[in-house]
Amino acid sequence: MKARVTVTLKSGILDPQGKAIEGALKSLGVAGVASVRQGKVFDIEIEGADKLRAEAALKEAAEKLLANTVIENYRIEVL
Amino acid sequence: MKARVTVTLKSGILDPQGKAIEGALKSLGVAGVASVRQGKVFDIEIEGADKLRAEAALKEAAEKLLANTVIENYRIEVL
Amino acid sequence: MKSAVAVFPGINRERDMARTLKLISGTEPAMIWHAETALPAGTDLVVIPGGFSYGDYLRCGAIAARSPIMDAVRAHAARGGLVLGVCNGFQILCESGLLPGVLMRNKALKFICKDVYLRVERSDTPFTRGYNAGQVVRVPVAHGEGNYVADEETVKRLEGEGRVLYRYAGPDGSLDPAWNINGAVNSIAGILSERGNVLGMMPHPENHVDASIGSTDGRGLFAGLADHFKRVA
Amino acid sequence: MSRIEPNITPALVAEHGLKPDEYERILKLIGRAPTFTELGIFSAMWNEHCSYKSSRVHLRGLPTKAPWVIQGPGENAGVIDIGDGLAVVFKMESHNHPSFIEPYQGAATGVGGILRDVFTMGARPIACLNALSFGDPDHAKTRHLVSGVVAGVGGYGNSFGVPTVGGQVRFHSRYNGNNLVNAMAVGLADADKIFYAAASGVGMPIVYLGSKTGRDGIHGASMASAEFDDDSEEKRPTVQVGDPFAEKLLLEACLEIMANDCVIAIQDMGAAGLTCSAVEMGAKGDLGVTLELDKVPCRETGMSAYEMMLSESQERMLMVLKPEKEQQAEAIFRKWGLDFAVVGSTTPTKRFIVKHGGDVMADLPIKELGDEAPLYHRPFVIAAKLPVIKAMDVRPPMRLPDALEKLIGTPDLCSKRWVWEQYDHIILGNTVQRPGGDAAVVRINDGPKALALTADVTPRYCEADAFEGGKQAVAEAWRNITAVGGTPLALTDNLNFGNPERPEIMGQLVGCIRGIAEACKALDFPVVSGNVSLYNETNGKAILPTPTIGGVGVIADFTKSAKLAFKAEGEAILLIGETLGWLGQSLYLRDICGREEGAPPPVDLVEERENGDVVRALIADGVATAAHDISDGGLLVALAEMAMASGIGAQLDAAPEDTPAHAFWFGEDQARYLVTVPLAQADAVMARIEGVPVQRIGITGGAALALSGERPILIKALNERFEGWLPTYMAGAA
Ligand SMILES: Nc1ncnc2c1ncn2[C@@H]1O[C@H](COP(=O)(O)OP(=O)(O)O)[C@@H](O)[C@H]1O
Ligand SMILES: [Mg+2]
Repeated sequence: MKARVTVTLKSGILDPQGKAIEGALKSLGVAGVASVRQGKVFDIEIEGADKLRAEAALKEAAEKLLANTVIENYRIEVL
Repeated sequence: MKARVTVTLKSGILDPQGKAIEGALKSLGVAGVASVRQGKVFDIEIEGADKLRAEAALKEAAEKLLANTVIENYRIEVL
Repeated sequence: MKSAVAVFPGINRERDMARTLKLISGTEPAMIWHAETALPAGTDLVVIPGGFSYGDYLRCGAIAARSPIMDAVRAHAARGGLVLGVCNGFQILCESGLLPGVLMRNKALKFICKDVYLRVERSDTPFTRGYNAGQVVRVPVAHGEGNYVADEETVKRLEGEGRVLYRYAGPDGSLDPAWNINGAVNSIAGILSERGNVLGMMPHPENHVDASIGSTDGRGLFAGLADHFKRVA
Repeated sequence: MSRIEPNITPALVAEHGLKPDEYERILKLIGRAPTFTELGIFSAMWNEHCSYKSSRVHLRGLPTKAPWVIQGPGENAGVIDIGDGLAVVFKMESHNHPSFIEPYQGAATGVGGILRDVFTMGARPIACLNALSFGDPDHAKTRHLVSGVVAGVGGYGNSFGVPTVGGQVRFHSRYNGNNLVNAMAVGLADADKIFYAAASGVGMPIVYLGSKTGRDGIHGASMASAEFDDDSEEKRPTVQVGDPFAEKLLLEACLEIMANDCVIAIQDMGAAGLTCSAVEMGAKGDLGVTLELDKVPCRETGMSAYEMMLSESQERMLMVLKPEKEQQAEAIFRKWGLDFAVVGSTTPTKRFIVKHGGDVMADLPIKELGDEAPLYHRPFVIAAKLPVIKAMDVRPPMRLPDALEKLIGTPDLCSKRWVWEQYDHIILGNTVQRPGGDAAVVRINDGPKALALTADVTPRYCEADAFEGGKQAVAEAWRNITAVGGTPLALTDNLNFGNPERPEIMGQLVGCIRGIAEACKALDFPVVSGNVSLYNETNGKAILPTPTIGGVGVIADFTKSAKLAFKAEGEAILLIGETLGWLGQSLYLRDICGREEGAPPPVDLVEERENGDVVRALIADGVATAAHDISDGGLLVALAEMAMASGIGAQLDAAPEDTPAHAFWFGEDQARYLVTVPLAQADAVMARIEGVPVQRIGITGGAALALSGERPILIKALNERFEGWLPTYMAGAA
């Protein structure tokens, strides 16, 4: 089973990366960019076919390792 | 307008970070994880309401900067 | 040797590089701000130093590679001018298309600062003429993303054309994964462009030019370059 | 004041960490109830961190003066004169709580904050150090904290471009719920171009520089603000995120406008950012300050006055500019891509006025905000002295070689290479002695002058006897500088303790400060800056008292500095200082015998000074071929360190008959050094040393440490254990 965990910064948390990329896109002349925030995706291959179990495992993975829940949110999708 | 650009490593390109996370998840006892690959997402706020123009700008952003197309693929979604 | 050091926001080894260039060539390099569009007239060597241009955000070197000054650097290289990129400079050269491949995160996923041994693969280039082929030199590395990766085809070409100039090795020159500090393919530490005038390398020869600070093994690279330009002149 | 702000209730006051009597004090001072914004301002100014209300009366006892001190405590950092028209600017600061919540960002922003303190004064940072204390290695959180903190310290310093050249790493279960991250920065400036915080002149523009303001680090109390409703589903974190890239730009821009003579006064925004910096600039200059918050560059929309005044967003500065230089300064900041905004001006009124959206949100007497902060003479009890443990009463549970091999691989004594290899310690090209020696040695420009830098404290000694422990921390820093040939000049301290409202904790603080003061006086080693971090405890269990000392010394010619590695085979090893075999609180007693007991070794400061002066002279004269001070683990551990650093072993003489061997080799008597000298010179050197105990204890050579009557201890085996523990531990499951 394929799954994706997307980890993004909570709103209000400073995103130095996003800020720098935003500046670069503007100076490259890409039109209309108002703001950029960067996050991570983890494409995870899960064994077995039990969707519920996979979701539980992914939640555990996100909480324990993939996201720092002090400053980040995460979203799980089993594809 | 909100948009998201997702950048992932091309298959075949080694992903040391993904590998390390995979190992860490396994040693944390998260069940069933077969493989992990890490990528990036960019949440971009685009000015204006013209979806086609926004898509063009995002494609330009991805090609010019956000992705290194030697090793990465990208996907654009206007939300 | 008239050299120019490109300075991007976040670059932080430009002073180390300028000091070394002055020490060895006797001439102070010009410091060129990233927003400039031209190099000083008569520039022999362009150096892109180490550091964290744009914080290394997005990908190392990615944003700097798209600065105005890089067009001038590309034009300089197209004319056959010499370009040296060290550490972040190597990453910028790869991102700007002047060198093939990319630098990924170190195998151990940690920043690493320590002395390493490099085997100099050939001595018949301006960047290595200060050394003998097969010579082993000790210089420091200081990077988090120096793991050189390229597709098989590219690596084959680099090797076939003798464009790998520096490799991580043991003190005796032996190649063993244990000495490959960051996991680079074929232990590659530095590569040359197709035309032989652009070198990118991860280690910092500019930090080992003073015996009282540790070692003088890095001198050869700069002394060789100075010698090259003396001959050309 | 029409903007809607919450009503001030006793609960809200308490949430701001203000005690009822402190609130009464506010009412008396301003003659009315404060607004919400004003309450926030008071809470920031009067908290322990800004006001030092529990420690101030005691800190006054620290010696802070010497002919070479340009600026003592009270500014962003201390400043000392090192000759040749140059000054060294340095300070240490803690970021303990943030690093426990979010180790990477907490440690990173700690480094960022201390770097800012140093370059605010006009100095270019040339080195960083860090002293880290973690919980028991077996505790579930420890590995994660070590990994994050070390990555964070490195992540910030490496990117900023300053070498991190020294520090220490300790483990103890008392830090389980409260690790310590103490970061020190050292900068170099022209002695006649130091910049200060005091504003001068009325009607001068106050300029905001650096990154934009967001809701970073606003304390939990601010949750009461009505404006949080739109995303209240997200519990707002109080963690700040560092941007070393922005800080590097800020450094270059600040130094550039200073060089262009644009600056009257400058203050970085650290804890309680805009509030503390603006108040300090005004109060120090005997001026009022008016801020126009509508001009503050914000990262987020809808920020209230309260939030802007309390935000701890990083990489920001406040400056009073020479009005005629405003345009030039702005151009420089724009070039570096940084925000620049005139956000206020100085006034003659001595009032601190904050305006927002046409309303006056705060109007307070500026001097009183700082000067009238509560000052506590908190009750304290000094703990009773612990019994002295007699060496005779400690039965060695194993043979000497086994004990050494075990000790050298313990968390406290093992090599910290895994840590410092993640720090760029060579950038700037001036690191003469890298981490792994006694003090780090950093060349000044092209030399020959250099600095010797170290960070030290032995918390278990402080716990056992605060006064002696405080003395010892200073003495050890002094000793480490001496051991590389440096002349100790001044220090910065970082006093980490538990809850000062408990008399026994207060007793530790008072005792340590007294000990530090006594040692500083005896060693001519004044305190020029520092930081106090209290309330380091969880569930009523405090950390070990940890007064970290950051020492700075100068070496006239760095090519003559000494290293700890044995230089050659066949040299005489001299032990300087008296060895009685003090085992109380030693690592031998703790880690080999399993006893954390007894009085710690006393420090005789007269002896300390005499012994150190002898060693420094031997190094300066080029007689000593290697030098090392003896600290944790005692004589045999120090010898092992010298052997491992060189690959050369030693043949050691038997312990003197009147001292049990294990106490001789592992006792932690203070004020001791090891030096090596060519064999032929040994007698002459010993004859020349007068009035200071010196004995020859062996000869270098071979591949092992050879103790009489014991199996040889192979250097290779020692090295494996020494280098092995930390990487193996960190490779374990997360
Ligand atoms: N966190 C750290 N960062 C950099 N260097 C460190 C750190 N911890 C320890 N070191 C280095 O390791 C060496 C040994 O440290 P330590 O045992 O505390 O020395 P000492 O006993 O001389 O004070 C020193 O050179 C010290 O600077
Ligand atoms: Mg020492």
